[in-house]
Amino acid sequence: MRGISWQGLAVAFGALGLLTSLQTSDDDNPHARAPRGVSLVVTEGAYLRAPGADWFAERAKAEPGRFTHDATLAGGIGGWVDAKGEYWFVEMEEGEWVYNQWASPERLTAGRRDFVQFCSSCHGLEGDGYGRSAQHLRPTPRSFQQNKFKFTKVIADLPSDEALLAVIRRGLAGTPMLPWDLSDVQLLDIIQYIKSLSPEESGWRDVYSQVGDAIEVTEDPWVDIKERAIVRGREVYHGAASCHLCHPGYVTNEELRVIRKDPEGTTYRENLTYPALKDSEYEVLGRATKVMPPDFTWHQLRAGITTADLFQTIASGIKGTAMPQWKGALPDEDLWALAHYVEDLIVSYKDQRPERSAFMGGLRTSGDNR
Amino acid sequence: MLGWGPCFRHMERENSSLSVCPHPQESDPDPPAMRTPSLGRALILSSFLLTACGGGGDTPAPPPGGGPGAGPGAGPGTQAPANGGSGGAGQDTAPEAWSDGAGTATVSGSATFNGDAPTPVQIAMDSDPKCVEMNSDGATDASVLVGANGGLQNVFVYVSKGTDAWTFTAPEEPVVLDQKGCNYTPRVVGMMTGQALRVQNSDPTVHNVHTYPKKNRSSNVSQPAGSKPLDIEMKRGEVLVAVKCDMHAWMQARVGIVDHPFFAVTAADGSFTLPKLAAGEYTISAEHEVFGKASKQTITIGDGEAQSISFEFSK
Amino acid sequence: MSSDHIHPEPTTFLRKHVFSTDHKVIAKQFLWFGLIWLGIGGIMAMMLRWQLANPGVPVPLLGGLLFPRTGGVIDPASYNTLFTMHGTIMIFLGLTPAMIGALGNWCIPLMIGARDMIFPTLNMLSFWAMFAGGAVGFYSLFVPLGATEAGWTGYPTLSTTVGGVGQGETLWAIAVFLIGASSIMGGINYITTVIRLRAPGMSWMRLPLTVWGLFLTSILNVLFVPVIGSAMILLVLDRVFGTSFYVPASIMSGGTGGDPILYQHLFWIFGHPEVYILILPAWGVVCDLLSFFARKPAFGYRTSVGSMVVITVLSAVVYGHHMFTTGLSAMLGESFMLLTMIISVPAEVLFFNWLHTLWKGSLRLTTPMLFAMSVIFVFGLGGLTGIYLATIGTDIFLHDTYFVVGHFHLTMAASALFGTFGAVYFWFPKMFGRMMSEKLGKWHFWLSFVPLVIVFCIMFISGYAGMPRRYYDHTSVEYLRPLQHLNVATSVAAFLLGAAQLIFVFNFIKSRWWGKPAPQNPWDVGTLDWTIETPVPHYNFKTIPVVQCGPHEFSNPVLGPDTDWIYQTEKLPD
Amino acid sequence: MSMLKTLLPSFALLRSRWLGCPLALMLTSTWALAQDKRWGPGEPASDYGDRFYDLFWLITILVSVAFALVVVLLVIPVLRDRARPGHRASFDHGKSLHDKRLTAIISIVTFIVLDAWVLVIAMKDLREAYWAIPDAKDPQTYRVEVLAQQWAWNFRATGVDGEFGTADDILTINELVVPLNRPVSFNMTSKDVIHALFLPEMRLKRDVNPGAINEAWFKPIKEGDFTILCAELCGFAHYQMYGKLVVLEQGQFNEWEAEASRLASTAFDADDTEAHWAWDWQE
Repeated sequence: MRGISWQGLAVAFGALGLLTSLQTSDDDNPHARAPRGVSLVVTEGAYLRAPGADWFAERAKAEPGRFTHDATLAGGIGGWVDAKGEYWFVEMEEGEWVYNQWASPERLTAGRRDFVQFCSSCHGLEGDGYGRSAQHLRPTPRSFQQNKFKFTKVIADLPSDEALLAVIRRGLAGTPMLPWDLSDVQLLDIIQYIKSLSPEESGWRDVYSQVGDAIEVTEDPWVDIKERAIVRGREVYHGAASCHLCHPGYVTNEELRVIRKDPEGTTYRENLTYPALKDSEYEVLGRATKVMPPDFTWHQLRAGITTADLFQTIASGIKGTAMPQWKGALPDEDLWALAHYVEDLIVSYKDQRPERSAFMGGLRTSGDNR
Repeated sequence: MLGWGPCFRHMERENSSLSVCPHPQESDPDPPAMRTPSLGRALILSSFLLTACGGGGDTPAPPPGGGPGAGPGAGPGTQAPANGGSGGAGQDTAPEAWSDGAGTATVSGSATFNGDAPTPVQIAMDSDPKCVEMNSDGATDASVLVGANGGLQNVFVYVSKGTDAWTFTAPEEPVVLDQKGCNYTPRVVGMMTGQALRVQNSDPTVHNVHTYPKKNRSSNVSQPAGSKPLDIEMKRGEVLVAVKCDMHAWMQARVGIVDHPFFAVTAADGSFTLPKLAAGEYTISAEHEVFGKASKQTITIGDGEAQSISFEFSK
Repeated sequence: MSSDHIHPEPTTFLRKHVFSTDHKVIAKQFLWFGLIWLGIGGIMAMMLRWQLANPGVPVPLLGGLLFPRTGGVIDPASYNTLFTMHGTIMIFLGLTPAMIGALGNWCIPLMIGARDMIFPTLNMLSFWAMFAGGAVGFYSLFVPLGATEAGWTGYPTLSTTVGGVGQGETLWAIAVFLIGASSIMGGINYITTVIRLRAPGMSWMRLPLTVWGLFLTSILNVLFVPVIGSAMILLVLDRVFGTSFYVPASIMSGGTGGDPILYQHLFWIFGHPEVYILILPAWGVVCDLLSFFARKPAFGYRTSVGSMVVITVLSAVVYGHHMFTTGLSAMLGESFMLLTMIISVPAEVLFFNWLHTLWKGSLRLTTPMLFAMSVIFVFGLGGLTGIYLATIGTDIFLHDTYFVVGHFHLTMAASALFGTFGAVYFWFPKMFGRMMSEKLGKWHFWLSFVPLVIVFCIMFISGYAGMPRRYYDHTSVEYLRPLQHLNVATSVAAFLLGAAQLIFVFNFIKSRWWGKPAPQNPWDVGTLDWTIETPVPHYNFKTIPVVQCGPHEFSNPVLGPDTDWIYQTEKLPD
Repeated sequence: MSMLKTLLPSFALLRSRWLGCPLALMLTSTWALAQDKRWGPGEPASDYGDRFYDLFWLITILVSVAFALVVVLLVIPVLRDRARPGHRASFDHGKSLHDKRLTAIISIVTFIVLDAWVLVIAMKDLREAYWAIPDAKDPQTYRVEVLAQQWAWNFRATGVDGEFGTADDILTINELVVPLNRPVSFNMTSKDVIHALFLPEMRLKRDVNPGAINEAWFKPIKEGDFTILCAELCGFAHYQMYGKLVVLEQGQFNEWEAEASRLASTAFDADDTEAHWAWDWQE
């Protein structure tokens, strides 16, 4: 050690310390945290909740060699066995058997790397939603520690890999969430990683979570009678479903009274033709953000504007927001009618400025509308 | 070369099973994931390991080979893996089933509000004429109800510590939360984990039932007039889960979920009773939807005794 | 003073061929190193063109190997890595060693009559620093998250941790720093050698123009490469130690902290001279080759030298034209525009001299001559299109479009590359003692020249039509979709250009070992390097020659009708 | 097309499995795309857009003449002065006063014709158009704050009250609506990396730097939908950072602005302070 100049070392370290103190890391702002000490390796695998037996039955048709049903499993309950060893049927509590998916450390590492490379600028290096590009951004990018996803179109608590994949592939229109040009392998690895970000006992690490696919697109009963669907949809929208409580009402006060069969002289909410700001479960910087239900003639819908997309979104609801699940609450044909009606609103008035101002202006100046 | 890039100063991550480069094994002998024992996790791990590995490795690896025959339930005994199966090790004795006759002690008391009772705010229900109709004499905000002598109504009082020695069976019958007159009745309810919360719509209008839990899964389902009642399950204890109807923004309820039957909601005068407690030491907590938690009370009670405690809330 | 500059001939293999201090061995090392990297960079270019022509289609042959996770498709991040590393490799690891390292090391001592570089060990270090830079750069391709994706310009804040936390960018900066160190070492060596070791009688105005080009390049290297070195150090500090030289706070919290524009200034203070660093040796070579093969003295030797000197001086003060859209003040913008326009005057003089050299010559259209003449063509095309980019009015639209890509490829890439090819074909006989095949050389020339002009001329069209550069997939934007046919055409031509280089590789390797043995002076040229035997002995010159005349005394009537050239060591007859 | 065909080395390649398919794909896509192909940037839609067009083609003519001259002077010796028996090059070092004068004259003439001419026009353009930022106090000026991020454009307009940082500010992502025939003035900054606002039809391009505010402006003279692109490498999704610019005639624009303002105030959450990112307008 004699050859080392200790003074020199001290000066060098002093200079390093000085340099490090030069930084303007703004630690109060979670968006501007200095991205250092970022690990790109995941050393532990994760067991993540998988969808139920129905899903396996479907998958078994696609991959017959891989999934086999074993009736003797679980003391006679019977379960699916995955030859690849990715999915496992295990007893979580006495008598309660669930499917789990094993994400290996290698797979999570691959997903982590792609996540850091592709997703972290908005969703944050640790998936908490505090990326640098996410500051001031509304709607906020998802925090993957919250395990809620708006537009996956599933009814279950959590979306399946396929449902998440569809969202990432499609992107969310009108937001910086792009349609991603990545391979399925990459995206599925990223998805496993995102799922593994669930805190203990929540999300995909929660034994009670139900995982499901996007809601099935049932047969459209109005396929040849669209006009009737639109009329019916208009009635449901302003009647049984009362969509106008949050979304704008697209009728005059008098028309609404007729649809709702209310007595003469009934009045409705102020600004009936405007949406109303609603609470959501999505938190940023420790407080819940609010979301605005879209005006279909004005705002861009995030998850597609085909009739099937609209049906799925209405039926499944939008997780974490005021938009409830309608499947089961209304018959499917009404949901389809609603989808047709909303699609008609979009096609007729969105970005059709003269038509829209004539339509909405007509509603607003009809005299009986406050 | 690999070690010196962004790893120069690394941040420790809390609550994560991801390790930090470059020496995860040495620097973190007790991974955070293992510090909080989780029943579910322990079961997963042990069932995997007992069936497939037959022993513990250094890392919880998936069952090697993953052959179709490697289903669970085949192996003998529970063999905890070297570092993965310590989940249940924290508990000394297994809890035994609670029998109703075991407890004879009673804790009663009251919740009071210090300060002037807030003036009730009028709710504007005019977005839905049906609601206006049902509340023709006007509706006021019922989040804070202060009774005589400052007694605070709708405080959820429950035993937060001291019942670990027993397991309890949830009652079969659900707790009913009714949507009536565009309000939830009762406004605050308590229930046991595993018990169903039955939400019914007695109104001629549509509501949506939106729960805002933190530990349980949230749900949001619409309930048009005349719909069937809706059963919501909460599998984890969580005190004061908000239930809201987003369509009628004033409609709110709170649900307290605990894993035992020792809870109560204060009456109009702020009083409550927790009967049938066994002798022992308990911590009793109280929470109000607006004023939050009151300071906890710890009591020691003997068989057949009756004790009285009080909680104070202020703005 | 210079005559006894001798070091003993090495005996071990290691000292002879690996850690050699002999300028000739180092020149060959640089040449092989540069050619291999040019090949790697070229393959990257082919993959880029593949992606642009067929977005999302798996790359044939290489795809499955290089991008297994995407099934052979180049994903957007890899695409960015590819064009970033293509630029870095071509400039720093391809052209710099092949042009400056190899050519400089070979030509300077031999053409000025010296026995070696003045600092042989520094010379060796220069190569190995370059090698280390190349190794680090290559290694950066394989670290997690891959190599840099911030473009060869590496603009912060994209190149800081704001843009990506992978180590590739850090390694890239270190690689550029090392290569810069190599260039500085080489530069110091070249300058000192030219000043101190010129043979007796080799006055400044008797230097071959190749040496002038290399000398001026070295001056630029020594002056401006340290600037990018410092820029890279700051970048590494920002990335590794968390300083914020380049990372500002957001404007909503006052915009304090670092300044990303600082880097742009530093980078382009180096970056614009870098263009001339690469092109000046090529110009020198072209001046010489035109004269050699037109059998005519280089027209206006003094004005050529003067022009190159003026360009060297001006190159430092025009860099702002790279930053017209970054937010320069109007005064700065106009000043840089004016200065940039002024730099075209010396370039015009050079063109005038080149064309005049050819006029009424006796042209021998050998492969080196063809490449030299093609430099006039491609540099003419590239230089003239520079006027669009020097003019802010047109630059506002053309900036960062394919117009720029076409422009700088023609000026700095194609010109320097064709200059290098010309030089390689020309000095190959002296270097390796064998002739390169002229037939294959001409095939190589025509199959390179025509597709090259097509490739970059289409880029002018697509740039004018508004196609931004560094786009992974132009068909994603409606506005750009009708331009895809241009991309496809460019790519077809680019593949031809790439395939043509295989001819060169074949010719080079075949001639190196199995070529026709070269005579001592196959080109009838009088410079000092051709006065010595082939292969060149360790000490180059048994006795240091005495220079009696200039390098370009071709077709001098005093030589009589039988010969049209004379060695520089010979005295012109009266 | 015929050019492409001649460029193909051999149709034998088409038969090989590896090269054949992609080559066929390229040819067919070329043919397909040729249906709506474009060779230029399209008609300008801003009042200074013609200046780019005029200057570009002026330079093109000048440059073409110069380049043609170079090629001719290059080709003539190749055709005429090839080495052949009995032919000897003329001996000329170019040192005479005549040669020096010629060099000087040609340099000066080309500088004046090629450079100075263009320079004068360009400076005039800069002062009169590109960098003549309109007065923000003029009510005619439509002001837009641009906040770029990876990989989207956030736009903020004042709304009907004419002030930034109020509830009725119109916030849009990747879509900008501006009035026809009124100067549109930008204040731009970035959250993360450097971007560049590129409106090709408007002939506008300006970098958007983090930590500083850049200004730019244009005056749309055509109604319709136009393109917003990013022209500075900003990460791997650079190519997806595009948006739509909508130019509306004043009447329609007023209607749009009133409605957008109204909806913006509905969506305004006063407590969510982090979402309010406006800054004081800088000139």
